[in-house]
Amino acid sequence: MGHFGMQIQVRLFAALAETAGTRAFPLDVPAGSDAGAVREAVQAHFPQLRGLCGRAGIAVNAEYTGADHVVKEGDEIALIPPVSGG
Amino acid sequence: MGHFGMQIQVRLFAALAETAGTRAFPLDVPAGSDAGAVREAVQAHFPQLRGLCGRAGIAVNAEYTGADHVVKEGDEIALIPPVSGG
Amino acid sequence: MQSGAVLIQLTDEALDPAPLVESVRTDASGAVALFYGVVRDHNEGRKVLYLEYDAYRELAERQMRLVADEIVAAHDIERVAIAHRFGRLEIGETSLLVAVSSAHRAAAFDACHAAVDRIKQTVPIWKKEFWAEGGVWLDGTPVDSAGESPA
Amino acid sequence: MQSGAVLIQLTDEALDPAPLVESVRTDASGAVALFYGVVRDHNEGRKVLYLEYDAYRELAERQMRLVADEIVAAHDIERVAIAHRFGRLEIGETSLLVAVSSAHRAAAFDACHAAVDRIKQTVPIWKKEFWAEGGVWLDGTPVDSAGESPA
Repeated sequence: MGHFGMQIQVRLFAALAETAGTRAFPLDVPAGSDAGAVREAVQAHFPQLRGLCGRAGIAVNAEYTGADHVVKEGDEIALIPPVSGG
Repeated sequence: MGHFGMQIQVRLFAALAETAGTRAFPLDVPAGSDAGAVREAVQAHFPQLRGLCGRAGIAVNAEYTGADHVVKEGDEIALIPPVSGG
Repeated sequence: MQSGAVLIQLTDEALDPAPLVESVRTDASGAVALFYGVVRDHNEGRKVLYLEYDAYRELAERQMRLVADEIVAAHDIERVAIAHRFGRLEIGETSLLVAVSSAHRAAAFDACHAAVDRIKQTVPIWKKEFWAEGGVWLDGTPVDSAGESPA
Repeated sequence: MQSGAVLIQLTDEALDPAPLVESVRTDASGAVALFYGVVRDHNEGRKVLYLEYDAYRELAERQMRLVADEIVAAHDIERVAIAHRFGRLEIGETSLLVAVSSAHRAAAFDACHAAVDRIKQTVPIWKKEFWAEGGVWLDGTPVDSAGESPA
């Protein structure tokens, strides 16, 4: 942390959660990161997610958003694999 | 009945029954009558049904049939106003 | 082949959807579409107080079964159940239930809709509408065609 | 105008259709279409033993409400209620219920079908299929479009 970093909360679901072995964890990312950069950082942290993250959408604070959405300290960033409810 | 007549059972429903004041009655018709002739005989018996019988279908023994279906002694002939269930 | 019409009911008591749904569902079902026909408080600009349904019971039951068999034959579905009520029905009460099971949802929706249409066209049931000032038997679909097509 | 979404439920307990139907029906309703998504015993040629549903609960509830509002805005209907279950579901159990009320049946059927399609495309819920030899999270619809279109 400090001037150049911030902590956000990451949430994973379904195949992403199972493959990573966790559903939620804090992650330090550079200040000013957008959601797409967070998705990259998650893949750097869990290389086994590389294949799965490509088609994952992103939600910030429980709202769908684009990869260019700039995140803030404390935001909750969820990676959303292709949905299959119903 | 004799050689030239037979008795059938007539059933009426909905507006027909209400207008005639009855839901079921026996009727004597000539032997060899078809269902259309029975419908005519019902209208002769209850002139107030004239306007309503025009669009009425016919069922004999609880099966839809055409006006040319020949009826037998004891058959149940129902006049079926346009249906409006559901 | 077993008939796809599993429950056909014509009654003057309140309709219960649970046994219909249970009767159509199989372990291969992925979807059940259930339709409720409900008595509403208006029709053609008039305030409706209640309805009274008349039915030719023997033929109506036979015809409901025919519709169910027809729908099973024409659609990629599993089973159809139909219940219709007669007698006096108050606003909000259910006059008709149609349940259709299928592996997939599109066929279930299509078949259920088609069954409701067919029931209204061919089953010998009639409704009389009552307002504050009186009532009238509603006009409907002549059954010539209904008499012809199932034969 | 009052929201047409009257009951939105995401739960790990068995779904009960009665409160959904009661919540959508008004005295102006002539039709209620109710859809059941049911766990079936096969998928793509494989025998399925059970399913497990995962959900992003906060977003899923929000998204179910969005779908309901969207459907009310796009169709000539009255109200929409949606319930989705998560956790482990056995064969024959209900995973999804969608109820739609309308004065007339065609709109109720169309809107109910559209709502089910939309739920499957946009709500963050996932199913894992279990067979005798293992299991897999099913592939589904990427949510890029879902993320864009409601915004």
